[in-house]
Amino acid sequence: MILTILILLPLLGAVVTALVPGALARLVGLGFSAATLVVGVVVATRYSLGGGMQLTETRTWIESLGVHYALGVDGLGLLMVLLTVVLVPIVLLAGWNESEAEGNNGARSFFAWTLALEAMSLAVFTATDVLLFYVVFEATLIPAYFLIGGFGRAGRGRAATKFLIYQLAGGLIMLASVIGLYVVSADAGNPSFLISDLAALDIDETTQRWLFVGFFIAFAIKAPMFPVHTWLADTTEKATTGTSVLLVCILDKIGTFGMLRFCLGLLPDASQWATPVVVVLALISIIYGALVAIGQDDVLRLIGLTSLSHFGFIVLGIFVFSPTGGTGAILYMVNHGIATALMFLVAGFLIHRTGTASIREMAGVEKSAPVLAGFFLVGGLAAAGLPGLSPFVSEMLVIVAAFDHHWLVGSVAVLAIVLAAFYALWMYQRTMTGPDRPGVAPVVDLDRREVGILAPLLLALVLFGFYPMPLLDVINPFVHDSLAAVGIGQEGGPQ
Amino acid sequence: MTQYIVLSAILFTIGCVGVLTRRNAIVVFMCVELMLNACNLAFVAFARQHGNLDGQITAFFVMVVAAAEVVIGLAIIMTIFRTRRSASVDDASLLKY
Amino acid sequence: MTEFVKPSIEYFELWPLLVVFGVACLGVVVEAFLPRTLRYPVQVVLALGGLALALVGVVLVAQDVQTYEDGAARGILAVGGTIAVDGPSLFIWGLVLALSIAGVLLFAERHLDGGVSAFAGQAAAVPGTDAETASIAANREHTEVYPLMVFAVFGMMLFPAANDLLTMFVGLEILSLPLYLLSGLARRRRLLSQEAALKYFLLGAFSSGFFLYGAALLYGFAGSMDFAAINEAVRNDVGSSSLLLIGTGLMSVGLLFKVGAVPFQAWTPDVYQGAPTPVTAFMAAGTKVAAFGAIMRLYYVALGADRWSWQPMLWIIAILSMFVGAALAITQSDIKRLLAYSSVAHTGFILTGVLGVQASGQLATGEISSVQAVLFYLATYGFATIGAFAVVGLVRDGGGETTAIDRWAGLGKESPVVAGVFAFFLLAMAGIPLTSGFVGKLAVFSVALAAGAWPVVVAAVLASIIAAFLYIRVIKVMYFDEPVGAGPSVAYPSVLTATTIAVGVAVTLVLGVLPGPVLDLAAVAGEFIR
Amino acid sequence: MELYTPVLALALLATGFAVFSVVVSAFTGPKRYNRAKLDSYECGIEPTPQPIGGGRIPVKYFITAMLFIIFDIEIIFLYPWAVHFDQMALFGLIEMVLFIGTVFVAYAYVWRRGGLDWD
Amino acid sequence: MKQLAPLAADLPAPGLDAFGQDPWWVILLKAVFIFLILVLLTLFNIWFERRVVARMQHRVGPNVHGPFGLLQSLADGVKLALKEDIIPKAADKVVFLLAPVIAVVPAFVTWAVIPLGPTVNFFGHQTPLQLTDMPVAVLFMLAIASIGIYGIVLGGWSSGSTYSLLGGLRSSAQMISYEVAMGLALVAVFLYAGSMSTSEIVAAQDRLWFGLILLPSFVIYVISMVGETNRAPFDLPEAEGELVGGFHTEYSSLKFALFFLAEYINLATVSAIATTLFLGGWAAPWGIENVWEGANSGYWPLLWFFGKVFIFIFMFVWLRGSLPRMRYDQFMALGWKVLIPVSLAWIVAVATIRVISIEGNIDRTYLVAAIAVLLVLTIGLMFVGEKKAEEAPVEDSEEPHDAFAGGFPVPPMPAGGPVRGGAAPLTFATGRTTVTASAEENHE
Repeated sequence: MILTILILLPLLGAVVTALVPGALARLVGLGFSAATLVVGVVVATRYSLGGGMQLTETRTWIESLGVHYALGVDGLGLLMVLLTVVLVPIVLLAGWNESEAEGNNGARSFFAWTLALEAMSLAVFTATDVLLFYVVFEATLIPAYFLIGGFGRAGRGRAATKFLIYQLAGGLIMLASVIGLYVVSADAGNPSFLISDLAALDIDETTQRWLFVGFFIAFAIKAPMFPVHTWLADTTEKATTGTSVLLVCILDKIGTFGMLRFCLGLLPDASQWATPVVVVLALISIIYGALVAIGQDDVLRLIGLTSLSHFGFIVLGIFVFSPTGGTGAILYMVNHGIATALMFLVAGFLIHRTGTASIREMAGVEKSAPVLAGFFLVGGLAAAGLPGLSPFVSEMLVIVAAFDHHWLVGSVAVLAIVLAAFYALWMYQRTMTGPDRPGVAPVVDLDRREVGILAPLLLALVLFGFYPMPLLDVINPFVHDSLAAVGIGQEGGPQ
Repeated sequence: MTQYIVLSAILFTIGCVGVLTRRNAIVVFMCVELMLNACNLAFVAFARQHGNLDGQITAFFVMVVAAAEVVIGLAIIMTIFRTRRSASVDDASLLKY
Repeated sequence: MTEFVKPSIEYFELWPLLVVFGVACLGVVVEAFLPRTLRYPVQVVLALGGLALALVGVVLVAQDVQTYEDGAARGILAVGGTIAVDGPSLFIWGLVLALSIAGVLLFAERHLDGGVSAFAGQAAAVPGTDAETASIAANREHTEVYPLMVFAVFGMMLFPAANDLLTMFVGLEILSLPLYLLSGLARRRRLLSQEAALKYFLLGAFSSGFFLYGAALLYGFAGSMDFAAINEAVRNDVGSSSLLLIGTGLMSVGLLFKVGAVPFQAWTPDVYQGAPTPVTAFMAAGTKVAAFGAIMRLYYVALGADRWSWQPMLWIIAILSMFVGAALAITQSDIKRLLAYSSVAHTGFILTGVLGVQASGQLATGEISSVQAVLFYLATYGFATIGAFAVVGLVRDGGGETTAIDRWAGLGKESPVVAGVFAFFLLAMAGIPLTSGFVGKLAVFSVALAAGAWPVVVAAVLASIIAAFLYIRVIKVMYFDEPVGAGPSVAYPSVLTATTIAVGVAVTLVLGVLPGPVLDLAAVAGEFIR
Repeated sequence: MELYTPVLALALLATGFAVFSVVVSAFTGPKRYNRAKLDSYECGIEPTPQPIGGGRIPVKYFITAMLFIIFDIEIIFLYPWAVHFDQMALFGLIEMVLFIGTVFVAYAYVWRRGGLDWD
Repeated sequence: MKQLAPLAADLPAPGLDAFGQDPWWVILLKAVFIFLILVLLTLFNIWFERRVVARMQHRVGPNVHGPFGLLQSLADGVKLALKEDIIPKAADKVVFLLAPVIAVVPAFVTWAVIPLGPTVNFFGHQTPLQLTDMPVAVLFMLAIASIGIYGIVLGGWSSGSTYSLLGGLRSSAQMISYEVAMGLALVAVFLYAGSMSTSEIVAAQDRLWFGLILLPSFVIYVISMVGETNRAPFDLPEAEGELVGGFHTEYSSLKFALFFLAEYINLATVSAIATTLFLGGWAAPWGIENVWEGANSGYWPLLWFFGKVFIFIFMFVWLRGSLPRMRYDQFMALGWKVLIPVSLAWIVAVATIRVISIEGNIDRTYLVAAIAVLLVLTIGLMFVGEKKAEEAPVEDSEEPHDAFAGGFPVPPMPAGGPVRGGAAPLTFATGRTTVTASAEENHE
C-alpha cells in the first residue's frame, strides 16, 4: 500500500500542479515532491535489511493476459527510490527561476511534468510485474519528451524527438522479449507476467538468448552504452540542466536497473553467455566516453559524455559477475547520480550567469565566484573518482572486480581513471582559472538558494565517500541473491 | 463442362485486363460488369456440374448487385463527368501526390 | 422440381439486423414525404434511435445465446444457415453499432462550417454554377446521408455474420455501395471528393469482381456455398485443389482490398483524403471492423482446415502492409493521407493477429486466442480512429479544414485541449502504454508469437518503430514548431462532435488502463460456429 | 438443349433474309452522287456537327435506364415466385409483400424527388 | 411420339415433353412457314391498316394494285428496293448497316414459341403447331423482344443525325418504360398458370380466359403493348412534328423497309402474346366447342388464333385512326406513375386472393398483416398522389441550371398528331391521284 501511495502522490501532484494558477503551481509542486520525499523515507524505514522483495502488494490487472499490478522493493529498488525522491525536490528548486523564462505557464508545466516523471520512475523501480514494468518504463518517456522539448535551448524539439525515437525503438524491441516471456510462460501452462512466476520457469538456451538480446538492447539504449549512446549528448546539451539531472541521474539508471532485474534475474544463463560482448562494449563506452568528453567545448555535452563513461563502469561491474563488482556497480549508480547531479546543477547555474555553455567563452570564474568554482571543482573531482569522495569507493570496487575477471579488462578500466582526471581538471582549468576575459561581465557568485540546493549533494558525496556502510548493507543481500540466481554463490561483498 | 469454366475465365481475364488498361471510366466500368457476368457463367456452370441450384440462385443475386452497381456507378460517373466534362480516369488526377 | 421447404427465420436473434434495415427504409420514406425543414432532425433522431435500439437488441441476444451443438461456440445459425449469430458476430455487431452511433453524431455536426453539415448541398449541381450557389444560399443539405449510412451499417453487420459465400458477397456490396456515394458528397473540395468516390467505386467494384470469382471457384471446388460444407470438402480433400487455391487467393484479394492491405491499399489515401471527414471517420472505423470479421470467418470457418495454404500468404501481406504503410505515411504532408497510410499499417498489425490462429487444443488455459486478440484490437482501433478524424474535422482555416500537416504547427499553443486529445490518439495508434493501442498490439503480437510467427512479430516491432517516428513527428509539429502565418484555428464543435471525441478519448484511455472487461468480453464471445 | 435448336433455325432464316435485303438494296438501287444527299437530314438547314461517338445523351435517359434496371430486377424475382407460388402459399405471399414493399419505398422516394417527371 | 399420340388424341393441348422431338425437316418446314406467315401478315397488315384508316377518314385507301389494292404493300416494297441506298457520311457504317438486321431478327424469332395450335398431323408427323416451347418461353419472348430495342437505338445513334439519335433514345426509353409495366402484368398470369411455358399457359386457360379473371392485368398489358410497339397514340419516336422520321430518318431503301417490317411484325407479335396469355390462345371461344367438337382439333385453331390476333390489330388501327398523339411527359407519367404502381398493387391483391383460395383455413393474423401492408402501399400511393406541394417546384428549379442535365431542348409539342385527311368527303373522280397521295402520306 505504501508503495502505491509513493507512486500516486507525485502523480496527484502533477495533476494538481497542472490545474492551480501559475503563481501557486511551483509551491504546490514543491510541496508534493517534499511529501513524496517523506513517504520515501518512510519506505526506507519500513524496509528491513534482510533482502528479498519487501512491502509487496499484488493485484490482478488484466486477467486474460496474466498481468498483475504488483509492487515491491528490494535493496536495489530501495536505493533507486531514495535517489529519485531526493533528487526531484532539488531539481525543482534548481528550476525555480530557470523555468521562469517560460512564464508561469512554463513553470507550471515544468513542475507538473517533473512530478509525473517522478511518479513513473518510482513505479518503474518498484514494479515486480514485467508488463507493469514495461508500461511505466515506456510511460516515463512522455513526460521526459515534453520536458526536453518544452524547455531549454534552441533545437530542443529535434533533440526531444531523437530521444523519444531511440527510447521507443528500444522499448518496442524489449516488448518483443516481454511477449516472448509471456508466451514461454503460457506454453509452460501458466500464462503470467509476474517476475516471481517467470523466475521459476526454466527457459531453453536459444529462447533465453533471444529474449536477453531484446532486453539488453533496450537497456543499453536507456543507460547509454557505446553504439547507441548518441541521443545522450544532444539531449543534455539542449535540455535544461534540471531535465538533464532527471534524465541522466534517474531515468538512465533504469537501464542498469533493468539489466540487474531482468537480464540477470530472469535470464542468468544468457547473461553469462553474453558477458564477453557486454564487457567489451562497456570498456569501449568507458574509454570512448572519456576521450570524447575531453575534446568537448559545450559544458553540458561534456558532462553528458562523462556519464557515458560512468555507465560503462556500472555495466562492467554488473557483468563481471562477482560480489565486488555487483556491489560496486550498484553503489556506483547511487554515487554517479549524486555527483552528476551536482555537476549539472553547478553548470546550470554557471550557464545561467554567463549566458553561454561554451567553455571557450568563459574563463577566470573562480576569482569572481569562488563558491561556484569550489562546487564545480568538487563535482569534477568526484567524477574523476578522487579518494575521499563517494564515487572513489564504487570505482575501486568495480576495478578490483574487473581485475579478478581478467587483468586486461582491469587495466583498461584503470586507464579510464587517468582520462577522467584529465578531462575533469582540464575543464576546470579552462573555465575557472586564467584571466577573466575582457568584455565578459564578472560572474556573480551563487546565492543562498543555490548553495542550499547544492549543499546536500556535496554532503552526500563526502559522507558516502568515507562511510558507505549503510548503502552496502542494503546492497549486499541483493547482490548475493542475484548472483546466486546466476549461479555464483560465494559469500559476501567487501566489508 | 470445363469449357464453360474456361470461357468464363477468359471473359474474366478480358474484363480484368480491360479495367487495367482502358482509361475511359465508363469502359472500365463495363469491363467490371463483364467480370461479374463471367462470374455468373462460372456459377451456373458449376451449379450444373454439381447438380444443385445454389449457383443459379447466386447468379440471380449477382445480377441484382450488378444492377445496383450500374446505378451507383453511373451516378458517380455522371456527376464527375458533368463537373470536369470528361470521363477519363487519368483526368481525375487531383489525388495523385 | 425440388419440394419447397419453408426456411425458419429466427426473428429474435436477427432483431438487430432487422431493426437497422427497417430504420434505413424508414429513413428513405422520411426523405420522400417529410418537408425539407423537418428532415434533418427527424433523420438524426431516427438514425440514432434505431441504432441504439439495435444495440440494445445485440445486448439482449448476447445474454440469451446458448452454446451451439458441439459446444465449442455459442450462438445459432439463422435463416437456414445463411447467417451465423455467434459470439464474434455479436461482438462485431455491438462494436459497429457503437461506432456508427458516433458516426451519426459526426454526420449531424453543423457547427463547424457555419450552420451547415459537411455534405454537399446539392450533389447533382456542378460546382461553381448557379445551381451550386443556389443550393448553398438555400442552405440545403443532403439528409439522404443518414439512410445511406444506416444501409452501410446494415451491410457491416451482415458481412461478418454471413455464413455462406452468397450472403457474404451481398453483405460486402451492401456495405460498399452506400460508402461509394457518401464519399462523393463533400461540401468543400467537391471535385476532390468526387474523384475519391470514382476511384473508390471503380477499384471497389473491381475487387468485388475478384471476390465473386473466387467465390465461384470455391463453390466449384466444394459444390456448396455453405462455409461448413466447404470446410468439410477441404478436410476430405474432394475436388481439385487448384480450384481451392485460386479461389482462396481471389477471395482474399476482395477481402484484403476492403481492409486496405498492401498491395491493395492504393485507394485508401485518396478516398480518406477526398471523402468528407465524418464519412472518412465512419468508414475507416466501421469498414475495417466488419471486413476483418468477415476475413476471420472465411479463413477460420470455411478454410480452417486449409490453414497451411493461406497463412504464409498472410505472413507476407501483413509484413508488407506494416512496412509500406508506415514508410509511406512518413512521406505524407496531409494529415488525412497520413492517417490513411497509418490505417494500412494497422491493417498489417491486425493481420498479424489473424494469422496467429491456433487449434483451440493448443491454447493453454487462460491464454489469449487470436479471435479475442483481433476483436480487441478492432475495438481499440475503431474508437481511436473515429476520434482522431473527429479532431481533424475541428482544425480549420478560411477554406474549411486544414489538413496540411505543416499548417498544424503551433496547435499546442492555439488550443492545448484539441492538440492534447489528438496527441493522445496518435500515441494510442503508436501503441504507447496506458493507451488502448498498446494492449491491442500486445494482444495480437502475443497470439502471433504463440503461433510461431516470430518473423512477423519481429517485422511488426520494427514497423511500429517506424510508425512511432511518424506519430511523434506530428506531435512535434503541433507542440514545438512555430506556426506558419496565422496558424490554425480551432472551430468549437457542438455537443455532437464533442461527445464523439470524449467517448473516443474515454474508451482509448479505459481500454489502455483497464482492458480487462473488454478482453473478457472478447473471450466470452469465443469461437466462430464452425 | 434440343428445345432451342428450332429457334436457331428460325433465327438463321431471319438473319439470312435481313442480310440479304441489306446487301441487295446496294445493287438494285441507282447511284447518283450528291453531296447534300449524304448530309444528315435537318429539314434543309446546315446539319449541326455531331461529336465523335454520337451526340451527348441527356441525363434524363440515364435516370430512366437506372429505374428500368431496378424494376426489371424486381420482375426477375417476381417470375419464379409467381410460377411456384402455390407451393409456398402464405410464406411466399408475406415474403413477397415485404420485398415489393421495400422496392416501393425506393419507388416512392424517386417519385417524390421528381425522378419520374419528364421536364 | 408414338406414346404421345393417344395422349394427344384426348387432350389436344400438348405438354412440354411434346417438344424438341421433331425431326429436322419438320423443324425446318415449321420455321419456313412461320417466316412466310409473318411476311405475308405484314404485307396484309399494312394494307389493312391503310384501308381501315382511310375508311375512318372518309377516304378509300389503296385500291389499285390487285384486288382491293391488296398488292399495294408489295408494290411499295419493290419500290423501296429500287430506291437509292444512302449511307450518310456522318454515319458509323458498320453499325448503320447492322442496325436493321438487329431490329428484324428478334421480331421473327419471338414467334418461335407462340402456340398456333394443338398437336396435329403435320405431313404424317404428329407435332404441335408451334415451332418450339420451353419452361421459360414467355421470359424468352420478352428477352428476344428487348433485343430488338438495340436495333432501334443503334440505328438512331449510328445515323449521326440529331433527329435520329433523339428518336432512337426516345423509342428505347419508352419501350423499356412500358416493358416494366408489361412484365408486371404478366406476373399474375404466371401466378395462375403456374408455368411460363406458352403451351401450358394456353392449356391452363381451357376453362376460363385469363383476360377475364385477370382483367386489370389484361388492360395494363394491352396499354403497355401499344407503348411497346411505338404505335399511335404512343408513336412519339416518329413524331413528325418534332423528329421528322425518328430513328430511321436517315434510312432509305430496303433498310428502311426492314425497320418497317420489324415494326409491323412486333405489332403482330404483341397481339399474338396477348392472345396467348389472355384470350386462351388457339382455343375456340366457348360455346363453339360445345356445338362443334372438332373446333379445337386439327388446323381449325389457327382460325381462332388469327381471329383473335386480328381483333387486336384492328384495335391498333382504330387507335391510330382516332387518337391524337400523347405528349412525351404525359406518356412517361402514364407508364411510370399509373401502370407500375397499379400493377404492383394488383399483383399483391391477386396473390392474397390466391392464398385464401389455396388454404381456406388461413389464420387471421397473417391475412391481416398482408392486408395491412397492402393498405400501407395504397396509402403511400395516396400520399404521392397529392404531391408537388412543396417538392416539385424546388427540385425543378434546379434542373435548368446545370448545362447538361436539362435534357435536350424540347420544342412545344403540337396538340395532337398531324391532322390526317379529315377534310371534306372526297369526290372519287380519278382515284389514282388520291391513292398515290395517300400512299406518299402514309409512309412517314
